[in-house]
Amino acid sequence: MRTGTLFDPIEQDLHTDEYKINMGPQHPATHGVLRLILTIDGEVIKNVEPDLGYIHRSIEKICERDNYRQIVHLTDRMDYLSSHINNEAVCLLIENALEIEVSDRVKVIRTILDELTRISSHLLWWGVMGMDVGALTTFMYGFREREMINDIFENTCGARLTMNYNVPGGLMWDIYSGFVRDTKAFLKHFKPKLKEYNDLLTDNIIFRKRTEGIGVLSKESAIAYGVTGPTMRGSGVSCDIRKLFPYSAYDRVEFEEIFMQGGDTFDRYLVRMKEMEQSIHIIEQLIDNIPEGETLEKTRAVIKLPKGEFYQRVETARGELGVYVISDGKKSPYRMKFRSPGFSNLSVINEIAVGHKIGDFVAIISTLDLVIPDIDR
Amino acid sequence: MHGTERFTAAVHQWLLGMFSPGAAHIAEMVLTGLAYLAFFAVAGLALVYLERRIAAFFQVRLGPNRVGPFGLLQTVADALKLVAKEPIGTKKADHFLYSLAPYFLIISSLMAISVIPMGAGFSAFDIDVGVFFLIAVSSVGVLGILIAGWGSYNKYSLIGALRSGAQMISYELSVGLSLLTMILLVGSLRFSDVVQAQSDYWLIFKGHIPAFIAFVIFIISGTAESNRTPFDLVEAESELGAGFHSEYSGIQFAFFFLSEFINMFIISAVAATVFLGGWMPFHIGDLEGFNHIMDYIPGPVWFFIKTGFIIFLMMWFRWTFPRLRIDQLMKLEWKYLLPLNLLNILLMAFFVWKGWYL
Amino acid sequence: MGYFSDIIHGFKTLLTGMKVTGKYFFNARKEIITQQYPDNRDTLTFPERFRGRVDMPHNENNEHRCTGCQACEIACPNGSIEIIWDRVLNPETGKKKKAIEKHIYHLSMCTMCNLCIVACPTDAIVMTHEFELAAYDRSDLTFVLNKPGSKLMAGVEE
Amino acid sequence: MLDNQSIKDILFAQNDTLEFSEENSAFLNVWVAPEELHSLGLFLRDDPRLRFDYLFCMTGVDWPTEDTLEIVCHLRSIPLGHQMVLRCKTGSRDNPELDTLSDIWPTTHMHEREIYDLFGIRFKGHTNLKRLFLDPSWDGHPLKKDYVDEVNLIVK
Repeated sequence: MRTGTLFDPIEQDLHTDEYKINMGPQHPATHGVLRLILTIDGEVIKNVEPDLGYIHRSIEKICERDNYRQIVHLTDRMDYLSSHINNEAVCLLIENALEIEVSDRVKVIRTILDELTRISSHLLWWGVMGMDVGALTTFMYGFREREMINDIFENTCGARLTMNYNVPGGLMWDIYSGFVRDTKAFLKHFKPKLKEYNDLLTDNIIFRKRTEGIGVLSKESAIAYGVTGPTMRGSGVSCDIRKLFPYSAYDRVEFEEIFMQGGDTFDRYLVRMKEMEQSIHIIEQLIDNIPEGETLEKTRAVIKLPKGEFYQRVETARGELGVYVISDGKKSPYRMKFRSPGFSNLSVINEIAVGHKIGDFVAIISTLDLVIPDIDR
Repeated sequence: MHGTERFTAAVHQWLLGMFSPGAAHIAEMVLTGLAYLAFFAVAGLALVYLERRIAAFFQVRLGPNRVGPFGLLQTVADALKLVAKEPIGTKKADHFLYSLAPYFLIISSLMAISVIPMGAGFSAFDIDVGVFFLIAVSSVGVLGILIAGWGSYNKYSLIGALRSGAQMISYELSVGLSLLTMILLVGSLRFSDVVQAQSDYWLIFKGHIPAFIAFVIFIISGTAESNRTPFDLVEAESELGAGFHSEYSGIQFAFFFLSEFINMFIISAVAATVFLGGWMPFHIGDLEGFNHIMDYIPGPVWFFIKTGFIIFLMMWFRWTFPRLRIDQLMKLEWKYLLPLNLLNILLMAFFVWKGWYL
Repeated sequence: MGYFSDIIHGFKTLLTGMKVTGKYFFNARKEIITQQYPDNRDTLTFPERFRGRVDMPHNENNEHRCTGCQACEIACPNGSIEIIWDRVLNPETGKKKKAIEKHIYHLSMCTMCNLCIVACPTDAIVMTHEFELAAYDRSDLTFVLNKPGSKLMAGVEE
Repeated sequence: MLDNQSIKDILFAQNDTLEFSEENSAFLNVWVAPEELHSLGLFLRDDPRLRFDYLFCMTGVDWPTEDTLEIVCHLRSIPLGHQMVLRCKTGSRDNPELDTLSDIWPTTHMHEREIYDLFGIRFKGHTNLKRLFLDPSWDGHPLKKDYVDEVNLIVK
């Protein structure tokens, strides 16, 4: 029998081991088919390794086969929650390359739909975020408002998720007659709900304790890891493409870029909540005076981009989406690369999750707001 | 003599008329056991239905409404489905422990339910250490969860089970101490005495401030004891899949599921008995007429109304709050509830000593 | 007394949350947002632009508007449209002209992108409002859009 | 914020073997020899006039006609705001190998795995160079121009 004194800690004999658990691809918190291999000591996370590719469809390879008109609809299937903005990225790139100037009407309609998309995406994120920390009811409340936006989309372009409403040169059709009315009705309905959300989740003491000071992403590592979007702005770095490189009608509206300084889970949460307010503000400025004009500029039946390289970026609900095209003058791109926001946001996970518990980890991946098809492409 | 007492006495007489005293006693025991088993099943199914329906209303949905009128038979159909299902477990599981675990939970819940008086003289056995017995027996359930987590050879189950171990042991303290606060007022651990003491005023009114604090603490720690949101770390759907019962299916899963709801019922029943007067009707001071009308409502109805109220409160919590983290859970118990509870006992003792209660 | 004010503040925020959900619970009759789907099939309405599946409308004389120009086939990103055509002799003018034999549509490959509808110069194909598109067999997902014996509507080609 | 000419001047002073081009592109393109890739990367990040601390896009390109593979890194400076493209061509198409940039810009950790997966460029010094999307047993690198897959890739 081993004899020990008070100052000879017996812990040395208690051999503990780290073990691995598999979060995903069918885990309720990984929102899709993300697989994370966690190395865990007790409940504390020591290492996270993402395993991707469960929904890799090789969109970039397909783009090398398809013509430019057909590429647009593929982007619906990347970040399916901001499909309208994805479409716009490709259309803007083609329009800039061909030097087509779309009418003001198209620009304004695109901007309104972008912001509706952003609200809808953030609403889904909010519902799911609540669900991840255990408040199951937020999911239904978030979806209730999202449904109204989806109805507007469905009336505008016939689909609720995979819009494909932007085409090179403008819009597939003009907006439907009740668009302005419906959008206003939505805004009127939505504004008081935001306060309700804050009462239900944001101010809740349990939620605060679960998120404040958790998963802190410092300014430096946010930049080094190439993080974008609300995740980056939660750490206090300016990266809003709508402000830095305005496109469509963003140069003529006034809105605030939301920053938080702490970089923790709660700050990332607040950025998105406040972004919804700003989106409302943007839509309100535009909805009453949609200018008249052509909705579709004439383009050739087969679009061929001039030889060269093009880069177009837009701000999706998750951050900067970059479309990089190398064209050799043919009807399909020589190389097409989508720099997706989720990809770089995921790469930071090991940096911010280590040292936290499993419960925190769920909250952290929730505020990174990952959409897996966006990462896998 | 209350209605329920007359009923049990009549049954007793009838059995004595048919058998010898010894045989009648055994027959009574068997009958009681069967009655409780039936009650267990029915109450469990009803609670599952209620939970789903109430959750739906909180979430602006309709909830189950297809099977039977208002979907009342939905849970019965679900239970039948679960019974008919093949139990699928893991290959490497410790099969003995794996199969044993559900019974621990079921038996502990059944035993706990037996001491609660649902009407005058309407409990399976009324022992003089009733409250103590209930606390002791209900903590056997955690053993079932631990065994289930260990036996099913799944890391998620194991984490869930260990969380549950820590949680149950901590919150047991608060449950016990808050009940103890009320026992100071009554002076007896026998449940029938506790109820009898409330014939004039319910204990929560009788002990006013400390009783109310004890009530709040009991509801919080009771919610934790029955593993419900915001303390549902044991299964923590978004973190651990299904926690300790991840690997269970079919009837074994149904056992876990039912016992969870029965535990909620037990906690609510205890809260109703100790704080809200059990089967005693609601009386206001000297308003003879009002009190007389209240007396017409039978005891068991009162009991179920009060229990139902607490159950509804717990469901309301579940569909509103996010979940705590394991260290916060511990912090809440050891840094907030326990010190408050101890202070509260002192306060209550002082009040009792001074006679400052109704 | 930070300790006690923390507790009181905590309770207050919890009660505010319960007020929100409670409001919905007690107004549950009015607030329900879900639909009872298979029951309300008859009353479902669809926006005009709803994208169900591709179809080819025929008039009462079993005539369609498809000239067989194959614009939709070229526009389709996924190869879900196949047109089998032939040159047939027009008895009136005595000239051979392109006409479709079969307009084959593979729903299993379709992504409802609407590009074929936009590409069609004669508005021969439309998106239906059908949405229950599941089938038990993969072969049920292949449609021949032109009805047997149908022919081109007069005056479309001008 | 520097314009393209000033960036060019600074870089040319540092390394006169670099090739520059602004033709047909929105950015200044800088080609660097493979052996100098890592040192130039460090210079770009750390030089107080340049401070390219934000790598927002990294990808590979296959040029079978020139028998080479290329990596393209889009850089931006968060504090200063200017942008450029760093490009590097590998020696051969069959056995491509480059120095890793993941110790300079950690974000390239995942990007390099993706490029390795889809183009087959190996990065020397990368700590965890495995296939990212595809199965470890996958044969070939799909984004190369001569990749054929008759089953999964429908050619129109």
